[in-house]
Amino acid sequence: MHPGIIFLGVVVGSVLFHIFTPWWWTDIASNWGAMDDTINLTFWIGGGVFILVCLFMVYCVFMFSYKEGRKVEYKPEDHKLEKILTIATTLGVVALLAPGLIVYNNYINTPKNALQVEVNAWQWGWQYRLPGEDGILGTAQVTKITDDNPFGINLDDPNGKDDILIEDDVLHLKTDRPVKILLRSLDVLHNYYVPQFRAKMDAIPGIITYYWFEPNKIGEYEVLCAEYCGVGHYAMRAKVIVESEGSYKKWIKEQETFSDLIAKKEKDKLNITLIVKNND
Amino acid sequence: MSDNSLNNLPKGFKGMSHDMGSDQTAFKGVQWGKVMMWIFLLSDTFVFSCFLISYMKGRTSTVVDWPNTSEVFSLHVGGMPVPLLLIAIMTFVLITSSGTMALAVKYGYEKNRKMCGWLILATAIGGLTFVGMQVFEWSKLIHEGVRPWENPFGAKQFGSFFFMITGFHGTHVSIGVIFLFIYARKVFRGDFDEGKRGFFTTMKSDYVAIEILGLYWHFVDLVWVFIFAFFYLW
Amino acid sequence: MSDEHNPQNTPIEAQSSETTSGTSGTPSKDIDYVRPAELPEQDLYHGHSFITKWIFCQDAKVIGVQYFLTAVFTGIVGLVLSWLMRLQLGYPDLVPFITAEHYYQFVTMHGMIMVVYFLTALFLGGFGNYLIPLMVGARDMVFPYVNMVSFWMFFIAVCVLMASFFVPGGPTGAGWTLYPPQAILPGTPGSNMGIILMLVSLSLFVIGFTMGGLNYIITILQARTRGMTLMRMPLTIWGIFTATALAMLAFPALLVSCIMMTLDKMLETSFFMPAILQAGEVLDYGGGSPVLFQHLFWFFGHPEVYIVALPAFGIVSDLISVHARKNIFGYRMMVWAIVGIGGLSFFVWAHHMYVSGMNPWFGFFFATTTLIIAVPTALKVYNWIITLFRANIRMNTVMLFCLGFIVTFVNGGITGIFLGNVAVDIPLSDTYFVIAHFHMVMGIAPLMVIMGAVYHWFPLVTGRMLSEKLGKWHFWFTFLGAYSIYFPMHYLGFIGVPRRYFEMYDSPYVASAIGLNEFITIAALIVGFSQLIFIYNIVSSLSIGKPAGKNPWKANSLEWLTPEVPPAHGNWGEKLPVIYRWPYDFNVPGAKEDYITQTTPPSKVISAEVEKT
Amino acid sequence: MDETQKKEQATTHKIGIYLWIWGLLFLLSFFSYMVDWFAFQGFLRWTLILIFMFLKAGLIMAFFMHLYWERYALVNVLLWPMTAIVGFIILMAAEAKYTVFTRLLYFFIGG
Repeated sequence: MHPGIIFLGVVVGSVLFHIFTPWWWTDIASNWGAMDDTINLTFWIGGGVFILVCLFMVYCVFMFSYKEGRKVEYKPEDHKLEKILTIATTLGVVALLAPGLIVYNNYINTPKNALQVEVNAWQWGWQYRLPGEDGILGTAQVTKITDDNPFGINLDDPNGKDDILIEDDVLHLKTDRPVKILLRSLDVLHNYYVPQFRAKMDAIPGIITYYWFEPNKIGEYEVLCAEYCGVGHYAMRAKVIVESEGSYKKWIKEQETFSDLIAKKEKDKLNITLIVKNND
Repeated sequence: MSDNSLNNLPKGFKGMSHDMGSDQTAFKGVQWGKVMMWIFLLSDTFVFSCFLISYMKGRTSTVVDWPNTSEVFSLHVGGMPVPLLLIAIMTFVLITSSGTMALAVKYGYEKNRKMCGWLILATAIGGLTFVGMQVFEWSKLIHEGVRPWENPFGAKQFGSFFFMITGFHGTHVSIGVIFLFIYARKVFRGDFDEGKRGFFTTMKSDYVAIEILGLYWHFVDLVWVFIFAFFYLW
Repeated sequence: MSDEHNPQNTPIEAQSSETTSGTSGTPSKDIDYVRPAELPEQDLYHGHSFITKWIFCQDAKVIGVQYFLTAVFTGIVGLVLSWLMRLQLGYPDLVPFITAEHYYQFVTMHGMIMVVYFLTALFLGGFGNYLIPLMVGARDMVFPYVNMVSFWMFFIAVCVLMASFFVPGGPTGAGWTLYPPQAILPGTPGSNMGIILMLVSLSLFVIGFTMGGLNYIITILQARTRGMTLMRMPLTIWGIFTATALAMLAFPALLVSCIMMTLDKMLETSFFMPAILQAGEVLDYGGGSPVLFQHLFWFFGHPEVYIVALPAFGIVSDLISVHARKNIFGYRMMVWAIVGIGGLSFFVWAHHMYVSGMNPWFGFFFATTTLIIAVPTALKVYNWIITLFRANIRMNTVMLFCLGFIVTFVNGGITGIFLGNVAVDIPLSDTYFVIAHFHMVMGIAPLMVIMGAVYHWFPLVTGRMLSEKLGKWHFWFTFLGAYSIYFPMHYLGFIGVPRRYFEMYDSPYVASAIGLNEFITIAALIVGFSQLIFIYNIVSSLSIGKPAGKNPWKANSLEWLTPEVPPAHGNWGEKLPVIYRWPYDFNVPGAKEDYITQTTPPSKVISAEVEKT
Repeated sequence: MDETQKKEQATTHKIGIYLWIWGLLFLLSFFSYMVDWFAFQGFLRWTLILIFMFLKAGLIMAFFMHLYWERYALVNVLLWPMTAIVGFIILMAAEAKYTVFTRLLYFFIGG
């Protein structure tokens, strides 16, 4: 069999695989449809180039296989052709880059009305902190984390007092409201990634990173850690529940604020001292 | 390679395109060993640049105060703190040794064996003095409680970067000193006049080696210029 | 006129650049005139005992083979590790001893071995050492002794790396990128001796490689033979040269990050370590920046990609040209593309870090520079396929590997555009799409070139041909198998399967991917085992292969024109060769044969209408 | 090569030039020390430090390391790669500013 046929088969096979593949991205559940569009655009342009280049190669293989005494072209350079190819490639690249940069510009500029959610990541689990009534998260530091202060909130920061603490890996989100995810890592690198939301960003100890998205489909989504973080990396999952305004409000009411927690701990301490005293 | 022929070549950028377009060598009249040292130094420049860039990143992004270097590195003379006195002397010593090295190269090419040898020895002594003062500086800081992992005056990274960067530079100086002594011996023995073969490489000795050694030594001085500006004066 | 080096006459001015731009402008009336040697003959050390001839040898050709064999050995280790990983992914409970710890150790060692100890060492240490002196017409590398030390440093680095398999805690499992903080914290396998040995081994590799790299660069720049201008060098040499230059400037960043991480581990400095809370305790670190490590690492890491790719580009250009019996199209553009890609590669590193939490504004800069680099790369691809157009293509094993390279490289290059464009990268980064992309573009594509190159140069090294029949079987297994591993793997990434997952459990995304994973595993095993054909071919051809004779491929470049085949120490016998043309004069109109070697003087082929020399 | 040719080599120069450069280096080092002595701050300090630094580095490279007398091919090959370093410096300076910004914002100041 002529090798060209197999190469042709590879190209045709690739295209068919792409068309009929059962493996494709998950249904999008956020506002980042533009990312899917840029991927599709890259597929069209890139795939076109792939097919053209490979088909040209296969054509050459068929047409110019070795034959004694075949007349071979001797043309070391062709400036006109090279110029055309350079310009065409540059145009293609610009066509891919420009939309990409526009989408990225949206990605790094968070809308003003975004709800802030701080995600705490550690080896190997998640917890969340939401701003209270004031809409502002209190400052926090890893070094201030104690049993009484699981998020390391600065005690002298008034903004932190009403922060809602969720010591659980299930996060509830309102549908159709932008969310700004602030990522804080307590130990190593992590990444809060929900495939359906498309967006992702690493959590890095020592700084706070962020990204935003707007969930627009009610449902439950699995969160994956997408940055290698040690042996338990693959098991570091969490859950996001996107729900309607009403059930979200109900959920958030049930959560504990930082001042609740302080009060509770004080009470516990008091009880302990009382027990100790009673025992004396 | 005689100088005459080099002078007949085009100069400047025209000369560059000529050299690059010619056969055999791209750097006309530059010996292999010298090119090797230059390219090595280029690579080493990247090493030191990466160190200094990391230092810049570390220092700028720390939220703990960086110690005031002119106080930390001051010496008390008659009860009065003189900022950066030791560093100034070290700089002075290193530049002095750089100058003697430059002259050693010159005398080497003039085949002035004695002058060349003594100047190399002087350079080596200068280098040794520098390393000695660095040891003094390190022990002073260690005495004051600065460690690679901690720093009583402020940001932890101060100690880490200080010991790492000056240590790496000091290692370069020490290696240079060792080679200076070896080459001083070789010069006095007359290896370069006779073209004696090297012990390891079995290649013939040549006075170019002194210039190559000089390049290395000036590079060490050059790095110090940057460390002085960025570490001590910032 | 004396051609030999003579310090009394003034050799440099005797010929200037005019002669290099075309035969017509030769100042001398003699059209065969090439100016005399600038430099005296190289002083070589000839080994006499077995040890100085074959072990501590100063002959670049032997050192090249030593590098090649050592690198192939590490490559086989890496291959076996990849099987173990694939077994775990395809059939999670099949092999009981693969725990999560082991899996991550395999991932790490596989990655590091393949990128640094296999591909880099093979292309630059192996092919570079063997081909550079031969192709530029030098007797040997300029510093044979340093060259020997370079290999032994590499050898020690490999030993240290392999030793880490046997220390308590095993090798590091930090991922080949060795990102701190996890690389040196207890949550990662091998975070004690393993990571230290890895960092030491890398530092030794860098030191050893610097010695070799100085040799390659200076041999190419300063020790070419008479008539060999830079623009007459084969593209193989251009690729290796640029890659070496990149290595000399990029490895320092790796060295620095290794030193700093070693200090972080051993002295508890805080270069990369911020305040960390582990197991309820705040560690003694504070104020460092993990992102700094990533910047340093990728400042090395991206040029490293091209350190692997550029020699492959160069070699494949030569192979295509020789076996298509046609000059390479757009030689000058090819050279400038290689140099341009090399230069640009220092300004694109952070496209590996789009979701790393660096300054978000960097995304714009790095996406732009990354897509700019796509232009010269695409031009190289066009030039390869245009070279095939109206050629006379020998469909032998070497050419098949070249075609396989073009298909896989174009595929991987285009998925690279996905990942370089920041908005597209965000959903795809850290998924199997990335794995598939870089295996296709810097795993399979360079491997195609390596294998093609082995089939091409084996006759030169050993004097015997490899079996064509076995070679073709080897090619089809390798190419089709590897393609069917990595092409479908991209689609795992679309589903959202993250990389470095020991097991997916019952995530809804992967239920559909189980079958695909099994298929990929089987394909990987087949491809791996089909390399036995290759090994058998090599071993058996050493004794029963058809004797190659001189220049079996009818190539033009210098390495085939040595007086003895395989070339002896000193390469050229009595007199160094003299070069009159570029190495791509195939099927020149008016010439009697379909090739004109580089050493053929113009007067011998008066009738040939050579356009370029 | 005989003795006369050696003398004309590009690598041998009059002793005066070395002494001059030597003196200048001392002077410049003294100046940069004075920057600290007089405790100049801010923009002025940085300008002076950098000017003296680059002058010193330039003198050492140009005259002590003979780069001034080398042909442009070598000079360019050595200096162009520095653009990569310059790019790295600029980007890392921006990165450091960003790091300290987020640290202050989220760890200490808030808002």
